[in-house]
Amino acid sequence: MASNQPISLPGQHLGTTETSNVGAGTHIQSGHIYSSLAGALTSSTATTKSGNGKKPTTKQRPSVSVTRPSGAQLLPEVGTVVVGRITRTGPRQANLSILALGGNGEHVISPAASSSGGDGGGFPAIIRQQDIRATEIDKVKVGESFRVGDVVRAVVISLGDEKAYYCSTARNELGVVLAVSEWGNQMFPASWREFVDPATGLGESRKVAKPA
Amino acid sequence: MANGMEATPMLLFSPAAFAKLTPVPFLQAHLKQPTPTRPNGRSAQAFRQPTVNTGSLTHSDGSAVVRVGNTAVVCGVRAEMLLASDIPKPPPTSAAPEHCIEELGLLVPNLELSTGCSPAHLPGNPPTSLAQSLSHRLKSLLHSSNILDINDLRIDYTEPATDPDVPDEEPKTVTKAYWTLYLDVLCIALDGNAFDAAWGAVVAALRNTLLPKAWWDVDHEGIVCSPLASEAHKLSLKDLPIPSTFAVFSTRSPLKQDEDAETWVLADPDGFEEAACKEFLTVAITQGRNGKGSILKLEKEGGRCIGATEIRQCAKLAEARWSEWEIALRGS
Amino acid sequence: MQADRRRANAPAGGTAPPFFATIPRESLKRPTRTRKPDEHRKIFLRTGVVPSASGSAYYEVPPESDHTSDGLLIPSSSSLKITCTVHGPRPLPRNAQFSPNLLLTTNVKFAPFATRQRRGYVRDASERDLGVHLETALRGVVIADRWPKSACDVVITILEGEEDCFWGSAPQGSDASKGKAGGWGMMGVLAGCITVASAAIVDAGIDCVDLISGGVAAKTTSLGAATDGGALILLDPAPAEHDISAACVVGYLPSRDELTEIWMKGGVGGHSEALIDGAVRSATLASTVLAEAVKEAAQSRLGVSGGDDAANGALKGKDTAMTG
Amino acid sequence: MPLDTSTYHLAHLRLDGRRWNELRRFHALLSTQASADGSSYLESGNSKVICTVTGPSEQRRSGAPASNAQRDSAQIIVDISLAGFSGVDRRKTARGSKDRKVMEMQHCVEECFGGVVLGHLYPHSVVQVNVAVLSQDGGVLAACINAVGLALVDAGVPMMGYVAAVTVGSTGTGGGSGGEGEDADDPVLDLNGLEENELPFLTLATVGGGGDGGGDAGEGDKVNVLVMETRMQMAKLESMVAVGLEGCKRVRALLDAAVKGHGKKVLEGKVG
Amino acid sequence: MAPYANLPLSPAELSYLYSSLAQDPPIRPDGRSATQFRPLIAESNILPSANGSARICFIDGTEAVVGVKAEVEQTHENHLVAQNDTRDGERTGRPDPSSAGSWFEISIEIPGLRDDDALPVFLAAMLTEALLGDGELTLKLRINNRFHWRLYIDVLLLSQPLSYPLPLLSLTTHLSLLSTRLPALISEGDEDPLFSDDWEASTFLYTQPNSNAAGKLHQSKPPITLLVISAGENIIFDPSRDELAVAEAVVAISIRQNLLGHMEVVALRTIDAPSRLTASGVPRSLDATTGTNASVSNADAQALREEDEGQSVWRPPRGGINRAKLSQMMATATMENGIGQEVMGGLAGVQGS
Repeated sequence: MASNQPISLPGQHLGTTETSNVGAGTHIQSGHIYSSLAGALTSSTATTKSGNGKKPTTKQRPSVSVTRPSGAQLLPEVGTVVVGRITRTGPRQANLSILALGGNGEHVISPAASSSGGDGGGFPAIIRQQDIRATEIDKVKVGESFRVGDVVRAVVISLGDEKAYYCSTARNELGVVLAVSEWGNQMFPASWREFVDPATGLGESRKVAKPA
Repeated sequence: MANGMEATPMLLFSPAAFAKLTPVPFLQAHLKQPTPTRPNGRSAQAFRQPTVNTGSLTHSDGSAVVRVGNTAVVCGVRAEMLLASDIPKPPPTSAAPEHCIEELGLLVPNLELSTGCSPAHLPGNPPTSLAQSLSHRLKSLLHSSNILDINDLRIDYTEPATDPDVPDEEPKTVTKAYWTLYLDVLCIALDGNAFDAAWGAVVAALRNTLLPKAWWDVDHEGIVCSPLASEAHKLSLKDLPIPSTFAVFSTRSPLKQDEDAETWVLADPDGFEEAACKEFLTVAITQGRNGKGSILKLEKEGGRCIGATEIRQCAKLAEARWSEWEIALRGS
Repeated sequence: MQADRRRANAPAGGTAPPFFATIPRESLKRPTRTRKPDEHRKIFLRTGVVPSASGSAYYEVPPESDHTSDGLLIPSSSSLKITCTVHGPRPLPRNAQFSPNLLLTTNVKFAPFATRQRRGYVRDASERDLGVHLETALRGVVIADRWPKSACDVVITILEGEEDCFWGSAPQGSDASKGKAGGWGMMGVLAGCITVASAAIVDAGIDCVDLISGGVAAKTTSLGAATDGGALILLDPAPAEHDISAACVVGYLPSRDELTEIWMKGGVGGHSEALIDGAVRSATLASTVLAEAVKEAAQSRLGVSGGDDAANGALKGKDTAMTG
Repeated sequence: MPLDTSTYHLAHLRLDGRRWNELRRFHALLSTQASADGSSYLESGNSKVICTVTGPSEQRRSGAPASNAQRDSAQIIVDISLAGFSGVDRRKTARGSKDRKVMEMQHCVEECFGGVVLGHLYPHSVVQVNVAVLSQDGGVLAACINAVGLALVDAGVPMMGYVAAVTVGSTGTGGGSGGEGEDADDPVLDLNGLEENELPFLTLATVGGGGDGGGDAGEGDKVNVLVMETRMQMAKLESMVAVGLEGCKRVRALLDAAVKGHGKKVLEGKVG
Repeated sequence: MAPYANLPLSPAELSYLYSSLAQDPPIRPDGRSATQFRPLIAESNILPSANGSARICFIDGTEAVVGVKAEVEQTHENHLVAQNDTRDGERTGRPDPSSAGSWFEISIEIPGLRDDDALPVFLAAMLTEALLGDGELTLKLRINNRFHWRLYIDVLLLSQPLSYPLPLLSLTTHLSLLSTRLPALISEGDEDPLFSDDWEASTFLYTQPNSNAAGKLHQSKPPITLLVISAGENIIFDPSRDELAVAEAVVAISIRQNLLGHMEVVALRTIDAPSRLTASGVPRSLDATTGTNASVSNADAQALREEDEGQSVWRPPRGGINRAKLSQMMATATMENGIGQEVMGGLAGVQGS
């Protein structure tokens, strides 16, 4: 990233709503756009992607946004693909601790953001039985899909209640990505529903994420 | 990065993500490299360089800021007066002087982690068990190393030859009061191995401490101190005990043969390594005038992976580490 | 007070701070203000000092005059040293209810060695009060509705706090005058807390409407160019230097020209607006330092790949500051 | 200064001019506070008590670990606070570390009303009672009980009847000297603060059984609370209880009058 | 979270309330004008065992009782030991900072909150600094060079804190201090003080300082603290709980009457606006159930919310208060024949029970 990029600070005036669209890291105060972060200021004219049914007037103007120096998204939102570790399984649901955001864990949750006192920290989340697979959801068994310690890729489907986010793995590319066998060995995905321990040759059933 | 992770070729996780998701295999993969290098770039035996600054706190009689890597610790020494008449159970005069400090409780070390130094120790809660155990270990090392001289802390009064009527009735010296040293250690940033850093700060602050000249004042019936810095005296520290902490990382598991397991000893573990390890060893070394190190204290907790050989190696490393600290403390 | 079993405690007999013999009058020098009435002391501010926190900052205001020169053990003045760490946004604490907004909590604590009198480890009323003030100041700045069901802890440790008055002036003064001298140091501390917390929150990447900074102004009747009917409004007063009769702290948002926190007390007389304006000017002075520090940190993090080096650089900066 | 009761049987008057079986000025108000479900203000001589009742309301989600046993009936939680200025000397009452005496009073009031309130009508619920003692001059426990009863009536909590409480003391040393001079030992009703400090006394509360409250009740009255913390001759107990029962009956009439007076005002539209 | 902040108002209700308060003139839910105080019931001197006492009941049912007790205390002589020293004439210890402002002590009890919770601590600090003001009370408490009165002001909130309890507690404290009487001093000079046990001879703590002084001196009075909020362009005094929930800024202003009879500000604090904890509404265009557009990305949704600026749906206010409005608040509070004098005048007329 070029170091001569303009830096904007919170409260810095970036234009009016007449001239620009408001982007990430900015806010509007009586018709004027101000920065709300300290970071690199970017102005993009590529607004065509946001064209689905919105007011047409917003399309022509450039949108200003400010990105954090770390570039990181800090919180999971609905639709965010996350990576986490299974902390508990029960008959109806599996508990997941979200440790990184993005399909490949691009944004690691900083330790400071983890919940205090929990195992390993991270944002607590739940994968309900009916959200594990897309098909035959009534036949899914949680215990045959996840084991404690599995690393799982999932998508946030709801902010949930005060305790946990709700996540789903009901897509091909979602599910267990890393698993350790009962003998403590790293396993390979063998099929869409099985991991195999290379040392013992035994298979264990999982909801396997389709390799990218 | 690739080694150890070939089992899952489809993943494009960044090192940071791997470290977060699977800390133990991540650390193992690093150590398995031809030249074992830890994720923080250090070799297994490498310590972090300590830096020491003293005397920066205005309201302390002695103070120090010690930084070891990303762990930063501030220690302030506050001296207060304990009147001999207030002591409920004075130790017998015959008691060995080296036990006096402990008996009287003249050293009050407290290590505080609830300063926001780490998300695991947020304020608003009572001291965590880690904070309590660190305070206790500091106290125990202070006492067992016998670092302070009770004579530095004693305020004596020689009773004058009283009335001429009473023929010289034992013109003796009595101890009227003791200095009590409050050693408040605040961890400002925590990234593993708080004990070594905290101890360094305590020693540096004690070396920096100036106690006012104090005497028993008959008219006032109390201890009066001189405000002049020129009359104050430093503490004479007997020697310089330095602890070095090691973490033991092992792949040993109940499901495997012990022979298959690999073990590494990591000097001066950082926060990530501390979380991935279960076994720790602290060797406290002191060095006499002859330049020969001697082990003052060995503390070992958790696990059963290292034996006498490894401990001997650690002691050797700790001896080398002593010199590093000595230079850092001398420079401050 | 009952003994805290989780900490090391004072010996059973109890201890008292040392009692000093009187200092010869000629060597008892009250620190004097050498800067102009509308000048701020030098501020040192650095972000990113605690790598394990989401955001952190260190703030220091050294005293104008060096106390070591007078050969006394008792310091004549105090500096102000504050560290702040921000942890979050993070999941809500277990016992908390669902919150649609960011749940901001503040915790302000003096180090035991921060003041002339040794402090305890449990927060006292004045520290809790400071925490409430700080929370009020910050709540208005943070865009809380962008962080649903999450919490954020702002933790401040005051390594060295400003004093309430000049320690040497106590003896003959009547208690009536002493009785109301209380708490001026707290106001300087609050201003520092606001500024340092602002830097740490921005460092943590939490959306804010503005860069809030803290500032103090005081009304004094001590000698000096008397303006405004005998009262002099001073920016950034050091309580050891002046006899303060009223003071005001603000948390100021410079680009919006708004205040999220005002704390004014004392014999304000008719000078309330002058005090607020003074405090705002003081906050503006602090905000230039703040903007620079924040900008520098952002630049170095953008320029250098990975935040570690920047953090290390910041740490070294702190070293030098704390030695000096 | 010890209280001189020697003149009591001579003059048949007490220090404050009352006869041995006379109650102090009794003044009670209901619905003193609009924000509470029920409230009362009670003056008994110079003892002044304010009581507010919240509930019956849903049990709080957190806390209340002991609530399991009480799930099928309403739980009454009493919180008594003695104001710092209520006594002769100012006393700092640190919250959270209430002294044992207050805790005992709270427990006593809870137990007292636990048996009177028809709690089974309100399962899974809580009745929170807050009592603030503004001024203490003897008979604080009795005043608290009377005030709580009124506030519960005001809150519309169904009860088996009024709970009326009173203190009874006994003149004379009441100690070991026993034997001679027994004539001087007479029960006295409704002690004030001075008498309470000096004389052995007990607090007695009864719940009205049937009857129409004020009238000829007494047959069905049941003793609900009897607290005595001073040493006293066994033989005197009976006469004291007898005097106490009589006193309770009179207090009940006063309580009844207060409630009816309040009801009348409500009906006349004078009070919301 | 503070109990008064826990409001069951929906974003739509908040929005409605805010826009009515922001009207010119503001329309308040209870029909009051912007500077009108809620009616209250007050009585003073209700407790025989206290030096001064008062009780106030607001119309919303919140009620407070304050009792003032005075004790004689020895004045600390600054640790000064007048003795000879080899070096100098006298000695001194370090000053005791805790003695500052310790001549009176305010403790606040709020049901359901602990003593050291933020709210009671904050309220006590606010009331204390208003009373400290310019030190007048401290002067009144002085007996002689060696002794002073120590006041214990115990504030009891008897009801749940429905709205921010500061004005209620402040007014009750004011009233109780007005009714506070101290026994008349018989002894003279710096000897141990001796007081007349005749209660009739006692003097009021707050009286005309010297009746023989110039006649235009007014009776000095303890301060009162008023709560003011801003909503839109308006400033509104004595907000109810609902009004607080939509306030952009909440300011507590302590005012007192000086000897010339003018009102002046003695202390001022901003208070955390509970409105910042309210939930924002969802614009119609984003509502998945009604809107046509359930598929907008998070970034677009945020942009839409920003552009709305709280115009069509409720959004918790951001930022603070500007200086002009603050000045206006102070001016209105201290205005001649304004709300401050009106409230004080009203309380002055309260009779003891």
